[in-house]
Amino acid sequence: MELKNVKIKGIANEDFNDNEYLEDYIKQIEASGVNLVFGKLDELINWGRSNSLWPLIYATSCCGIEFMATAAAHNDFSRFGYEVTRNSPRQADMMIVCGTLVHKMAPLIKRVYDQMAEPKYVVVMGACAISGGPFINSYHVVPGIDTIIPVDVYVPGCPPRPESLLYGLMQLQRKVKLEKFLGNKQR
Amino acid sequence: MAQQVIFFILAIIIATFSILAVTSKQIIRSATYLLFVLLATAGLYLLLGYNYLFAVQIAVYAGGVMVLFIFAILLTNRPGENIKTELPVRRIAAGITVIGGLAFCAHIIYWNIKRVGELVSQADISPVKLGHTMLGTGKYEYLLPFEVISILLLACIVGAIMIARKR
Amino acid sequence: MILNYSQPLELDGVSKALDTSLSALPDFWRILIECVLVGVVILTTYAVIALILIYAERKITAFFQARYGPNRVGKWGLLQSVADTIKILLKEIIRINNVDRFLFFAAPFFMVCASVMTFGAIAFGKGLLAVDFNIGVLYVTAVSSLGIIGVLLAGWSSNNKYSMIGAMRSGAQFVSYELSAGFALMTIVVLTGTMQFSEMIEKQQYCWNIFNGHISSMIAFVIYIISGHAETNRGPFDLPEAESELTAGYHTEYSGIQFGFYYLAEYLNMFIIAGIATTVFLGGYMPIQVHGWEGFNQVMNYIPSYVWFFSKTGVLIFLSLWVRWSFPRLRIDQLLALEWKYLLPINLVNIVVMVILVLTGLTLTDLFPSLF
Amino acid sequence: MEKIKKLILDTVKDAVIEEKQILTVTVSWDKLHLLAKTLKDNAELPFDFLVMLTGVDRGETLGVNYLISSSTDISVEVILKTDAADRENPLIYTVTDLYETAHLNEREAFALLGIRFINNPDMRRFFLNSDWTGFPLRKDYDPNPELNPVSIESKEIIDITPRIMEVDGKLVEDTANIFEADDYIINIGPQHPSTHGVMHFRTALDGEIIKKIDVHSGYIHRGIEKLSENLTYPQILHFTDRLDYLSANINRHGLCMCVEKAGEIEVPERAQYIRVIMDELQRISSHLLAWAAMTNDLGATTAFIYGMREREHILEIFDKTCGGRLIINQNVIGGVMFDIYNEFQQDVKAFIPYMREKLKEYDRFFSHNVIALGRMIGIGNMTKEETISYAVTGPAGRASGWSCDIRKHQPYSIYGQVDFKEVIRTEGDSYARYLNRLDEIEESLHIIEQLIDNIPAGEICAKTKAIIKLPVGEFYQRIETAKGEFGVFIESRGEKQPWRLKFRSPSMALVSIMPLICKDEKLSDFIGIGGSMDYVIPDIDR
Repeated sequence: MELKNVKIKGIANEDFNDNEYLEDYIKQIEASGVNLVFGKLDELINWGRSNSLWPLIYATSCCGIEFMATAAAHNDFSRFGYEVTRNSPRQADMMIVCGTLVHKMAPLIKRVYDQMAEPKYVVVMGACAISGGPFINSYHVVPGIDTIIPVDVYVPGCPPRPESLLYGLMQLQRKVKLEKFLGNKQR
Repeated sequence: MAQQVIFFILAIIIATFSILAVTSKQIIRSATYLLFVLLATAGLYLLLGYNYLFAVQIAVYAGGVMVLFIFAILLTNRPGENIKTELPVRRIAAGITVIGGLAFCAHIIYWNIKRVGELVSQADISPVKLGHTMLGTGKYEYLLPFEVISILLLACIVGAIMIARKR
Repeated sequence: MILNYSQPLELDGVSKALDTSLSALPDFWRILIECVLVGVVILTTYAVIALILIYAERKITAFFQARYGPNRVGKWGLLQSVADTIKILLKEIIRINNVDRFLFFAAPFFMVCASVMTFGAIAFGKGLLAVDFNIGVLYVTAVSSLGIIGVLLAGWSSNNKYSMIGAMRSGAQFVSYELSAGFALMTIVVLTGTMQFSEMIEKQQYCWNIFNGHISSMIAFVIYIISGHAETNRGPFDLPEAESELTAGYHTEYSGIQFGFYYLAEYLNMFIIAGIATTVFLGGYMPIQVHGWEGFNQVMNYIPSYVWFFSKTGVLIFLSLWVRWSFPRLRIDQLLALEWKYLLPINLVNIVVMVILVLTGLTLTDLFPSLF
Repeated sequence: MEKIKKLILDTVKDAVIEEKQILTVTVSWDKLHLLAKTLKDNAELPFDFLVMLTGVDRGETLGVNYLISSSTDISVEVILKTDAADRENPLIYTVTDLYETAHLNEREAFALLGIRFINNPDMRRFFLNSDWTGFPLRKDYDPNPELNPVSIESKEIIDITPRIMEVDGKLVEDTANIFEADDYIINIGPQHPSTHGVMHFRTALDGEIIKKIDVHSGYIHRGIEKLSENLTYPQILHFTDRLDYLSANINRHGLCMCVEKAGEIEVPERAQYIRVIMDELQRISSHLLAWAAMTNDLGATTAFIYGMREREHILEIFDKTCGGRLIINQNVIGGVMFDIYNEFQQDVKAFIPYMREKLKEYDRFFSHNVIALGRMIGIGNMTKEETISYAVTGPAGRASGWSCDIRKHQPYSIYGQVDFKEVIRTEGDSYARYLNRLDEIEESLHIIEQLIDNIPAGEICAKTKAIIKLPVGEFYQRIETAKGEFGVFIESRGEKQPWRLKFRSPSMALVSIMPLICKDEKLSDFIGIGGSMDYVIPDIDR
């Protein structure tokens, strides 16, 4: 079975910039082959998952405010089903890390990540969380969250605009839509 | 037949959870098992067609008393901790009490077993009739005991408030 | 008389047809099949209503907050809660160390069982009533009180301080407000003289209880709505899961479908409160009927009874959401003060007033027997 | 001033007094407490407001600079300087008993410079983990990451503090427990929805009532002050935006003014106007967010969304001016980076009546709501004395009846020319703080209204040298942000980088008073009070 283009409602596939990671991922999946029944079921499951990503906000600094702006009236990310922000990591599907991560916080973010229930995703928002940003030379700043927990989507900016956060979240949806739940042999 | 099947299911539930309730070493689990016993008893009432008693059993025991029980247990220190086994003297005393209780129950059951037929044949009492019986002043009507109990409860509440205020 | 006219859209014909077709079978099998069918129908309705309510709440909330709400999944986002369900069903259920596993897993079932049992007693339409006890009102108050045990056990067995505080708050709140809710319903029992829902609804054909007992009924209605809100932990009374204080309150440690149960039960409890209020105060599934206006009554009767029920309930749910999204949260002492200092005394006086109204014949049906 | 000088010399004979930008007094470490006490108890002009406490590595010695001021007239300033005798074991007497605000500042100085304060009851490191190797702000700090590796192991929190006390004239090192043995402690934060960032309050509860709060900070400590020591002045500017990101532009204005004052750079008038208008817009947006966050803390989610909705209009104006939304990078040394766009005046003038209308809506929707009043009136009371002692400035300080608006008392930029009212209330509770913010939005609108039509033509930025070097000296600048008084201290040694740079964060004072005003309140009120204080954590942690 051939994999179709990943469909995100209202946005053509071409509108997403080149995403080598996803393209490689598609190739990998195509190489392994997909069972027809499992493939269809997977599509349904992924449709459900990708449209119901409940975020856990890990807001440490400025980016948190832009996240709030994304959630509020003007940008309104409830349109895509992200609306149910959960404060308990157990109930969240993705963690949005907004802001710098420092030494003292590192054990805690790891702990919160471990507390989340599978399937879990991490979206990293802002330069500081991606790489340490302007504070990379500091004695107390962790140079990038991916040194501690795995990251699915990076949203660059300082702080990123709500539009770019939404774009990043849609990239995550695209990724989720390609996942294999039943067809995966390792599971 | 359906009634018998349900009865046996309920009976097994009651028996199992009664034993669990007294043998469990964690007080909060005991309370939960007791709750199951009370619910299953309510089921028995329903089986007999005593709707009113069924609802009262759930409202008063399961919903009221048990909630207060659990609430009170939560307020105490460390409700999840295992209770230490008591001294042998106490265990013997408890054993004697249990045997005594069993004998008492057996006695009641023995003397009433012949009358089961006529008791079951009685239909559910309507709430209206129940109300009249409770608040009536005639023969076999119980206004006075009812009021006495309400005054007793009032006294209890006042006493509880006094104790609480002292702290 | 008018009710005897044929009403093509009513569903009670279905149940009658089922009855006749099954009558050939022996009793045991007939009861078994009927029980199973009714159970399946109730559970399905339960789930479907929950899905609709979740979607409705999101859309209505968005409307209050100058937003759009879900609009990407399906037309106008209609499939949003379906997507959520698929997701939550497949979410990992975390096994947590150092908790009492038995109680931890049992707690959500208490919550759901209690709300399903109450749900079963609601009269959705003519003939669409699964359990019709002669003590219906008492049954509803009794069974709905079981849900709180789920909350208390969840809070304790999670081994989490936030959960514990949430559970304690919830316990105090529930025990208090159950009194008011019960008394408010009792006021109407005094008025109608019955505890059976079907009978209560039939009696409201021309005059809803809320009008029949005028002052007293109105007060009871308002009190019931307030305490119903409080019982379901919603609106300004959502202290047990006060997000800004206790992260997620008593269900902080629950994930996957266990959390789903709490989520579901919360919405269903809201529906149940609205449904009971409709049944008791607003005439349940009875259409609007006016004594003597035969034509009007006939037209109203053509609208099926379940549509009447759901639209009345819908109005109450909208009201509930409106309140929820307008008010800040109460503090625990304000909450208890509201109940013990205001609602309960008012309620007690109200019952006496209602008794006087009924005994002295001051209810609307007694005053204007020709109109109602 | 002469009287003050005499008083100082009477108290401590060998004090060295220098007449600089501000009166500077240098005393030895064991006399400082005495001098501070005398100045504080001075009846005529009590110096009871500790503005800044700055630990400085002066090379050979480690020292502390105290900028103190008077609560009756906050434009009067005196700097006290002292040095610890021993660089290996630096000891200075605490002033916590005189100024409560010194408590956290001294702990900060201990964490970053290793200066220990005698008689301070709690000498745990403030920002850093207790097992941190070295003192980062010392010039000889070893930045080798292997000394302090990133650990992902969760650590137990130990509630025992070391301290050094003076008993009968002798110094004794001992330890003390923060909590009692059987306290029921919950952690509010660091990852919690309503701590407004990553603050960590360890809270001992008695039922729902708060017995004690212990503040842990440093979960977003980025070492901005250390980083700045290796950067040129224009490069440092962007750090100020990331302190209190809600007053980003105002903070930056403060640092620019400090550098301009030190380097004697004249700012064109047009730039001044643009700066002030932008500052006030930023203040409105900050207050709006504070309002929104507070309502959210009290459980009114809809109100939160409304606040964000209005804020979006301001962000749009920022966006059109310079492309940024939250952080706008508008101020540079000597002026502003971007000129205003053509329809700027029109947009701002359209915004003013819109905002006024919305303020009325807020009043209708929330300010008179019964539940909201019950959650705010009489909750979290601060007296004026406490406010001054804890150096709580801004709308929160003014809600306790302390006139502490720098814009009024020490007018900078063109604030001297505009007419506005300093909003002061005397109740000192959550509701007063809440109303103060809404009233300040109104005042800010009034200021903008006066300026928007009179922006003079001309340059937007003064010509500066490619590399800005400041003369040797110590420079202070105080400025009023949305949260309170923001201060910049630069010690320059004639280089293109500062020797020591310190920011006074208004939020730190706001947090330091939380344990006091939340005691014996309910847990829910703690959240509400936090909302009414409106602190921003990255501002504290720096």
